[in-house]
Amino acid sequence: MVPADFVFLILATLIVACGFVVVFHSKIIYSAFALLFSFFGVGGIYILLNADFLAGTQLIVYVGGISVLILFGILLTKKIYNLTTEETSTQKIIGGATSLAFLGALAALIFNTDWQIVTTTQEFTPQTLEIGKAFMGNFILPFELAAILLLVALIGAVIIGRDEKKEEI
Amino acid sequence: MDNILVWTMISILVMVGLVSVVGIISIYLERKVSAFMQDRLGPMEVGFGSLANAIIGKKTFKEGRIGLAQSLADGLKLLQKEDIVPKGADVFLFKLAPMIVFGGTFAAFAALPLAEYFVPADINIGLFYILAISSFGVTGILMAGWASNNKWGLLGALRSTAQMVSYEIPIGVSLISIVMICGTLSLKEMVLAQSGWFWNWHLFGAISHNGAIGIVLLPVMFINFLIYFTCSLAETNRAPFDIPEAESELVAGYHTEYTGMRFAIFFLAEYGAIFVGNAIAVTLFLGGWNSGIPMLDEANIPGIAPLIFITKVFVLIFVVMWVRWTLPRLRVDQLMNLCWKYLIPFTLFTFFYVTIYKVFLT
Amino acid sequence: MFYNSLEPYLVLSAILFVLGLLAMFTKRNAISILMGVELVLNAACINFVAFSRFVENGISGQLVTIFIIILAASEAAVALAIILHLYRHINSINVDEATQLEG
Amino acid sequence: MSYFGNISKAFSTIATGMKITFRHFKNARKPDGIFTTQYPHKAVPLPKFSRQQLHNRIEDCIGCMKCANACPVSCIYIETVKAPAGTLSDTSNGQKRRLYLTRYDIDMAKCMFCALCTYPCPTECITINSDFNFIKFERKDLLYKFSDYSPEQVEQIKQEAKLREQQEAAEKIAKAKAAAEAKLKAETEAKAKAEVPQVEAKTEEVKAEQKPETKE
Repeated sequence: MVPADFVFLILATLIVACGFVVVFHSKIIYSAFALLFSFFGVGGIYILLNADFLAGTQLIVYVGGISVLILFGILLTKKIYNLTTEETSTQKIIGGATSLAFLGALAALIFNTDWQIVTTTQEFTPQTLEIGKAFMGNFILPFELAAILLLVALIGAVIIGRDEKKEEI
Repeated sequence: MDNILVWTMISILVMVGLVSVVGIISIYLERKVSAFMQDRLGPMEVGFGSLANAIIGKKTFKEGRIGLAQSLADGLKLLQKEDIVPKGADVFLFKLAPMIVFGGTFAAFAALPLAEYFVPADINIGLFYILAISSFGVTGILMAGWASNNKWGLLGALRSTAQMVSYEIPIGVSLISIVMICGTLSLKEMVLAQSGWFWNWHLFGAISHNGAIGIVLLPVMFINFLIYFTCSLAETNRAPFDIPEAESELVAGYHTEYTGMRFAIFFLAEYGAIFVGNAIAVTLFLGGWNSGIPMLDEANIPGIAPLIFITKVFVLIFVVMWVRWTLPRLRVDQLMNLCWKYLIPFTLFTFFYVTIYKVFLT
Repeated sequence: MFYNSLEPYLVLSAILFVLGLLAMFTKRNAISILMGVELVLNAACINFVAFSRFVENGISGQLVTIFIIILAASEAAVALAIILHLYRHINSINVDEATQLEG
Repeated sequence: MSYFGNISKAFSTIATGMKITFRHFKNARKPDGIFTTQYPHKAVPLPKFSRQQLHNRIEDCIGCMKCANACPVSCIYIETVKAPAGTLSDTSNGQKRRLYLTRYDIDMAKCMFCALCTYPCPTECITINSDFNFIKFERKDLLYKFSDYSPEQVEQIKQEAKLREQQEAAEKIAKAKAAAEAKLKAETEAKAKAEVPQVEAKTEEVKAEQKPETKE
């Protein structure tokens, strides 16, 4: 066991525990905050996987953006002064059984496949430059498409989200 | 392994010390500056002598001269205060929120380059890391506002979050211009690129990178610096963008219900965030730990580099306070107008200008 | 041991994926379902990065993850806009009550 | 206003404002730059005759109760015990003091600073002064006690006074008895002198009744 192993265990525990809170807590606001910490843990996992730029992106977009959006969504669609923002869940047995079956199948796949592992030890190298070069090189088309997608999503969100009265004008 | 742990602990302790010292000094400075600007004297009585007397229980009153120990005494007072959790509050989130806010600020301190050989964590994406980790505090603010079950707290938190999220755009774009000129995200390398005479600082263009032709960037860099400074005011909820904490509308914003040490932690985090924001400004635009005069830097006086860095940051913090006690608070619509109609177009313009420069003039 | 072998990451992502799936199955609140989707996307991201680190030894997995993050951001924005619209229409965000397809 | 006009106006107004605040900041350490006083060390003098706190020079007080009666909110509490003649000194303006002041309390929490108590005072011993700094931690500390005597002395004085009173009462009873006897005697004498004109008898009667009173 090296320190990085402990870090991995701590992060994995954080992610899984927060995932359980997301799924099983009856208060939706707790689910949202747990989701945030889960994202945070995933960012830590990226650092363990030598993906430093990705970890930063995860923090900025997921923790600073999507989580805040979800929290705003919750606060805008509930009576926000009411602390009892509870919700019910249905189809517990079928859903639980299906999920467990999925988990079993995935575990069987993971441990029975012969992964063609190239390397296990890798020196850490900064990857921002490589990512930038890849975006400007082989991945230029998806990159442009992503930009267009963001623009479309921006305009679409504004048009869908605004008041109907303004639509008529 | 032992060595790593020991060194980690030591650097953590040093940074904790720095955070609290920065908080204490900033609070003292704020009180003095606000007092002087309002023709008062500010704290004058609590010197270290009378504080020591008060601690050992002597009641003799020792006259202070400039009240240096005032914020220490305030901290001691806040430590002793009762820790009240409101009846309708969500206790777990209520107690968690200050830790997250403080944690977000505190983690950003780790990447600040105080000197060439004194960067607590020399990350190669330092700037990106600081921007990312500061966004973590936003959720803490939202959590605090929601958990206190208080209308003012919630409104303050919502305003604060909306403001911080929307002002991240001009900050990001204005910093990208600098990153484009330097070609690195590492704060340390950015400072190293600005060594030498003070006209090598990025505030005066990209002379250090590209010789005399970098002078064409001078006006753009000035605009960039102003935009970054304005946005950092908004990011840290300082006046004139202190809408989230507007005393006259929302008692104190998201920390209305907090008392004692939790309240103090919010304040420490706020001043820490101001320090981090201005430290980024110093690192990126004002030459970091370089004094601007090569002879002074080459003299190798021990400990002078962090001192220069911190002095520059505190000069900027003084400007922040100066702005606070001069300008009135903006309305929410004015705030959004400023962001979307003025700051973002100008950052996009400077970004475009720097791109042209980078493509055609280098 | 853990951190430099592939399986722990895959197991972690599998658990996260199943949790997201469970949230999508059992929750009736639109925002909760969105959260489940985000969990599933994160699980996929971990897989991509782990594969690119151990199997490919390159960065294409990271690039795909960045695209996933972009996708997730735009998806969250549009989904929340739709949810807000739904809330204005039927005054609830329970997906079982959204039975009208027309506007 | 145009877009760039807005920007230039913003810059010029901000510059003006910041210039003003910086001027104040710069002048702050000059003597005329500060508009406040460091209170416990320096204080702005109060107007002459400002009414702040009641004070009683107990050595001049004769316990006449005029101040207590004048007080609209009844915040002065006086308790007196009769003193034997000559035991107390005279006041500074020559009045005779005949009463021990076992209690002279002023409740400053009730006082409304009207100073009506100071006017009727015959010896001018109760005054209202300009000492405004009477902060106390508990409300009961605002009850100012002016009496010279400690509780034990008060007890002693009261006992002595009681003894004297009993003696006096005993004497009074004795005198009253004597007077009654004398009256009875006079009546019998008067009856005996039935032929004496009635006017004379009446005057005699009055004298007999007045005698014991004047002796007291």
